[in-house]
Amino acid sequence: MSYITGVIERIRNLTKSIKEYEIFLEDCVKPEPGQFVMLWIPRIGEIPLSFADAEDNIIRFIVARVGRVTGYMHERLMAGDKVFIRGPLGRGFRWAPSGRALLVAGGYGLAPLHFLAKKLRAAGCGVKALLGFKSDDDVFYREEFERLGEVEISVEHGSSGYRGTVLDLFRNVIQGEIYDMVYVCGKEELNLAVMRECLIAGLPVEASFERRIRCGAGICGSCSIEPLGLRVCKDGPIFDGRMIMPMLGAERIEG
Amino acid sequence: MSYITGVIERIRNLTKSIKEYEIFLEDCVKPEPGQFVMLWIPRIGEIPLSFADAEDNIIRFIVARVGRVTGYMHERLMAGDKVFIRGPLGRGFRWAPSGRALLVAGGYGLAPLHFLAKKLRAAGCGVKALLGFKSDDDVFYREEFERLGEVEISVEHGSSGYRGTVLDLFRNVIQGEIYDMVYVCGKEELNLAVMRECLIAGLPVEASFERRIRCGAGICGSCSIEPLGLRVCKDGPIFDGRMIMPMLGAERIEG
Amino acid sequence: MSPDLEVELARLRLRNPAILASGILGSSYGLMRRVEEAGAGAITTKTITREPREGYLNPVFVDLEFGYLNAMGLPNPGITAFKMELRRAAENIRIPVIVSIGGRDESEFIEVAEQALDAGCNAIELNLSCPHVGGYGLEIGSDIRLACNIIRSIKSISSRPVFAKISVYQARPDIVSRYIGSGADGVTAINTIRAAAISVESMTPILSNIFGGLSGPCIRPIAVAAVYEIRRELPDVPIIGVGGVDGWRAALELILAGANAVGVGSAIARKDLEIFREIIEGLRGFLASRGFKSIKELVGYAQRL
Amino acid sequence: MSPDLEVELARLRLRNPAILASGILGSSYGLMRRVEEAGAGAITTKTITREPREGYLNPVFVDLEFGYLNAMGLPNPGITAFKMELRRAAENIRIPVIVSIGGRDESEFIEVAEQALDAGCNAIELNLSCPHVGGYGLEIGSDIRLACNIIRSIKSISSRPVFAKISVYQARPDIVSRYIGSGADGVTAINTIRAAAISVESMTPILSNIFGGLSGPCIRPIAVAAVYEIRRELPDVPIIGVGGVDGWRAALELILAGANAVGVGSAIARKDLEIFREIIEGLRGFLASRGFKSIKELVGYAQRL
Ligand SMILES: Cc1cc2nc3c(=O)[nH]c(=O)nc-3n(C[C@H](O)[C@H](O)[C@H](O)COP(=O)(O)OP(=O)(O)OC[C@H]3O[C@@H](n4cnc5c(N)ncnc54)[C@H](O)[C@@H]3O)c2cc1C
Ligand SMILES: Cc1cc2nc3c(=O)[nH]c(=O)nc-3n(C[C@H](O)[C@H](O)[C@H](O)COP(=O)(O)OP(=O)(O)OC[C@H]3O[C@@H](n4cnc5c(N)ncnc54)[C@H](O)[C@@H]3O)c2cc1C
Ligand SMILES: Cc1cc2nc3c(=O)[nH]c(=O)nc-3n(C[C@H](O)[C@H](O)[C@H](O)COP(=O)(O)O)c2cc1C
Ligand SMILES: Cc1cc2nc3c(=O)[nH]c(=O)nc-3n(C[C@H](O)[C@H](O)[C@H](O)COP(=O)(O)O)c2cc1C
Ligand code: FES
Ligand code: FES
Repeated sequence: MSYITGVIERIRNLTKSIKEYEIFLEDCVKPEPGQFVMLWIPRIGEIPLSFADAEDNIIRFIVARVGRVTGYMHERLMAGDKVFIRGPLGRGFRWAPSGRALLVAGGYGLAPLHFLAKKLRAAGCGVKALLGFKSDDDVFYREEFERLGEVEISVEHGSSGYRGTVLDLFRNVIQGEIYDMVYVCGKEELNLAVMRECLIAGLPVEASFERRIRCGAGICGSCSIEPLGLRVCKDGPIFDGRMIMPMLGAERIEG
Repeated sequence: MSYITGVIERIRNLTKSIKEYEIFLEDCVKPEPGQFVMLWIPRIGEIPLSFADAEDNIIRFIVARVGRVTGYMHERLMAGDKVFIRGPLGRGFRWAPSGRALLVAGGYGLAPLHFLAKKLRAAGCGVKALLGFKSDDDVFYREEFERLGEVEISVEHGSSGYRGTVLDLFRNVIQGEIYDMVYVCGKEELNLAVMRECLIAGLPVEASFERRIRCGAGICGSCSIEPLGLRVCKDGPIFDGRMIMPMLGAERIEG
Repeated sequence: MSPDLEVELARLRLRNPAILASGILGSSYGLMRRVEEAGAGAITTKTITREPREGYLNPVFVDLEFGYLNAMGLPNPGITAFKMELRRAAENIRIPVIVSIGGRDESEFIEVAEQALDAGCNAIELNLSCPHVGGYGLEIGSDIRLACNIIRSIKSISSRPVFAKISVYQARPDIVSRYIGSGADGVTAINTIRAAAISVESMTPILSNIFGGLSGPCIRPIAVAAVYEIRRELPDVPIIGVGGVDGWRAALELILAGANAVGVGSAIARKDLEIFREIIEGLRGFLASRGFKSIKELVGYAQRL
Repeated sequence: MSPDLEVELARLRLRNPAILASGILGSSYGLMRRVEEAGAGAITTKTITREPREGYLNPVFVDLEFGYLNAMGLPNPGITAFKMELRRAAENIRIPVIVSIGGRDESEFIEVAEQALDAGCNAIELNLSCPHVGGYGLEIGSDIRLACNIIRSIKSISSRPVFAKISVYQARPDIVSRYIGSGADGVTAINTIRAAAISVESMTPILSNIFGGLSGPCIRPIAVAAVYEIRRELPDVPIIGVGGVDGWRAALELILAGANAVGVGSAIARKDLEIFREIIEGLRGFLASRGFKSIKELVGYAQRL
């Protein structure tokens, strides 16, 4: 069968609605940052999750409580439980790492960017991460990113870091500092706004997109970004700003 | 698909009812002496044939005209025609080559023994071949064997070599000379008679057996040597004398 | 001159015989456009129903080594929303677009067909064979008389080609013959086969729906037999052979058996859209190497004596 | 204590649930003996007919990567000759021997059954499902009433267990229910599925009979669905699950779906008789690691909520 069995080693509460799962896999996987898996919980469901980390047989997910499956995970899953993954799926971040990178993350968008930051750091790149949260209580993974480079956080309602959205923070930062590339992962509006700024500024940019994933194999069409016909599960989830460009012109984002 | 495509390079008349086919295969095979293939001629049929020779992509069969398929081969097949093989199948001769070997062949039984002689010779073994034929006109492959070791031929009705059956010749030879092992391939009576002599003399002996081959995969049961339940296509076609021993006691050979 | 891959299929002219099978990427204009660019000869859309359908919960897809199992649950936006995609396709896509239609009864089939025809589709395929959605597909196709009535009704509102997509259970010349007698212009054979997979590790079924449809190389021999048998008894029926086409050899196997064109489905999971070029170039190479001028010469070639 | 693999199957007691499937090596006493030594829980013989049958000309077997295609043509020595093998088996073989019976009509079934029972077989399996021999198998099984009559007649001459071996086309709880109502003690599901393979190189069908039966891993999901569905509707029917058992995981998948025992068929081509030990040890290891005491606990386990 195509699933790899995993056992939950440790669950950590990051915020009241976000947990981190450390999972031991029976078989080793070698994902690229930005790739994802389908995580299957028998009788409950199967959802896409980005790698927040992967080293040999240990992987980490950051999971925001959203609905049925993530709700079950938050409430019922415990260390020692078995879960099943298929993947790594999709295409990760594509550029060969070099120079200085700016990472822009909102919410659980931190997950793939954390894994990316690790790889960039290991490849000798300079990394700065802008992490956006709603309130002080929502802040997480600050230290994890600090270990990998510079960090600035933004909080919309609170006292820590920059007061405002991470998009505003990004606009500030990008005016004064020089980067070779930008990576963004958050809500679609954030992704598109950052992409637009970068394209105008002539800066290479990649973003991680979401759509409803069903087959995860590029055949069912469920995850298409329209009208481009780009499949999040196979052509993405990471897209180059120039691929998404036609859509940036469009008024409304469909899919 | 499981068939390998072959093109007939050359057909040589060895006797009036035996031809040699040299075939170029699209894919290389690495048979052991004693193994066989199923040769498929589309719309005509599929028959088992032993390797008479195999080197890289060139293989040779020695084919006696017997019935439908072999008749078609003799009459209609020409150089340039395509044929298809699946294999190598079965188990070949099993012993690690060493010492002096005596080969006893009747009719197209020469085929696997020729290939075996080549391998024994290359491994530095001494080889003597006893080749049995009905008449002078039936003699073939004498020179091929002479290149590989000593040869004696027997002819039942004719003037060349020993006058009599190859079994009689074998009995003569084995009395005066010393061998480490005996390989025999011919009609079942010959195989059994030689095996019996060898077992009595305490000589290791292997023989190639025939039954009707259908699946060639060891599942249909068509090629079973009864009452032993030994499948020619999978457990054989080469059998050690000691495996066949229970049958040597039996009056009648079934299957 | 390079060999000709053009085929005619119930009055549709296809630049080559490799058709996107239903349920595979044919759910939006953007994807159909990409499939056209990838080289396909025609496109079959996802099966469309009257109302939008959510489909089943995940897991809906299992990759077995030798094939695939799916129970999507016919998720689709419903014909009203899909009409927009179809209109754009009719304007911009130059290869034939065949709309696959699903329904629980005759009236649903007709209503969806009317809308699809109105939006300018080139042909219709009736899903009489999906094996894992209650009330649809195979449950309709198992009732041959109902299926014939549906075919007749749809032929009465349009002359555009109508294909009946059949399951292996109905892939019999006598049944096909009745479909043709009712006005069907051709058949698409075969749909997925009812199947299930159980994970030994979790000791549970994998699909949320438990039962799904088996596709991929593992069903090809079954599709080949179905196509061969239909072609043998019905020499002139247009046949779209579907099942396990994962390259040009597989496509050719179905064509030699008697298919005029082939559907390409789940193999896209492994080979992605490049599979269309692979098939096209492979077929062309084969024709050239054997001295054939047109792929049409090979339709049913394996039936010659 | 090591977990218990013993199963009960319509009053037959099997030391383990791995049964040799019909048509595989069950054609002579010598082979049956070897299968017993290899560890099988029971043996099903090749399908036996009244008269000897030559079978089809070669090729009769194709190894596809994901499965196998065969059209042997039911070659068998006929019941008169086979009785000798059966007698020897009855004397010397201690695991149950199930004789598979083929016939073109009720009387042939009865005649062969009488002889087989007379020779001391432990149970009977009725081949109602071979998909590629005219007049036999599936042609009988497609006529449910005829099949029921055959079952009734055979039950009227003996109380030994009778299994109906069904094809995927008849693997429906309502049909199985009628068989059971007619006296069948259990079902064997499934036989091979009608299929064909064409060689692209030669542009001809491979099997001399053109059509054959597909077996191997590729049909396992179809067998799993069949077994699951029958078990769900008929909780007490003894089921021998057959199709694609190529190791302990596959065996377990069928058992979790609802099979009381499993048939091992074409996988022997790749794994040879060692497969029986592999299954036995694998099942035992699984039971031990999960803390189950007996394989019986797992029959239909995947159906729990
Ligand atoms: C490539 C990819 C990577 C992802 N990585 C992560 C990750 O690392 N961490 C993480 O927490 N989440 C991640 N997600 C999102 C995650 O998959 C969803 O939150 C999850 O599927 C919700 O499942 P559920 O059963 O809990 O919610 P449901 O009960 O299915 O849905 C609850 C609500 O959320 C909405 N919803 C569900 N899925 C999505 C979606 N994909 N986009 C927008 N709205 C949605 C539904 O419409 C519904 O309103 C990722 C998604 C994708 C596509
Ligand atoms: C493992 C093996 C290796 C073989 N190697 C060679 C070889 O290298 N060269 C070679 O010429 N032949 C070889 N044979 C024999 C060869 O396969 C048969 O001669 C051939 O199958 C006959 O096919 P046909 O269609 O021409 O004859 P058919 O028309 O099938 O039969 C003609 C007559 O021969 C009999 N016959 C057919 N096959 C056999 C058989 N296997 N044993 C006894 N009688 C039989 C039939 O009963 C019939 O009476 C081998 C056989 C086996 C089992
Ligand atoms: C994910 C998936 C979804 C499918 N959806 C449909 C569908 O909506 N309508 C339909 O008629 N067939 C559908 N099919 C069946 C395919 O069109 C095709 O008949 C089948 O998959 C066999 O072809 P393949 O082996 O090339 O995949 C679907 C198949 C798959 C794998
Ligand atoms: C070579 C071969 C011969 C078979 N002969 C018979 C037969 O005589 N009677 C029968 O009921 N089934 C026969 N079968 C079907 C098997 O018993 C079994 O149902 C089928 O092969 C599926 O199981 P598998 O995937 O384990 O092979 C045969 C199968 C094969 C491969
Ligand atoms: S989820 Fe099916 S195509 Fe992406
Ligand atoms: S030919 Fe089938 S078992 Fe040997």
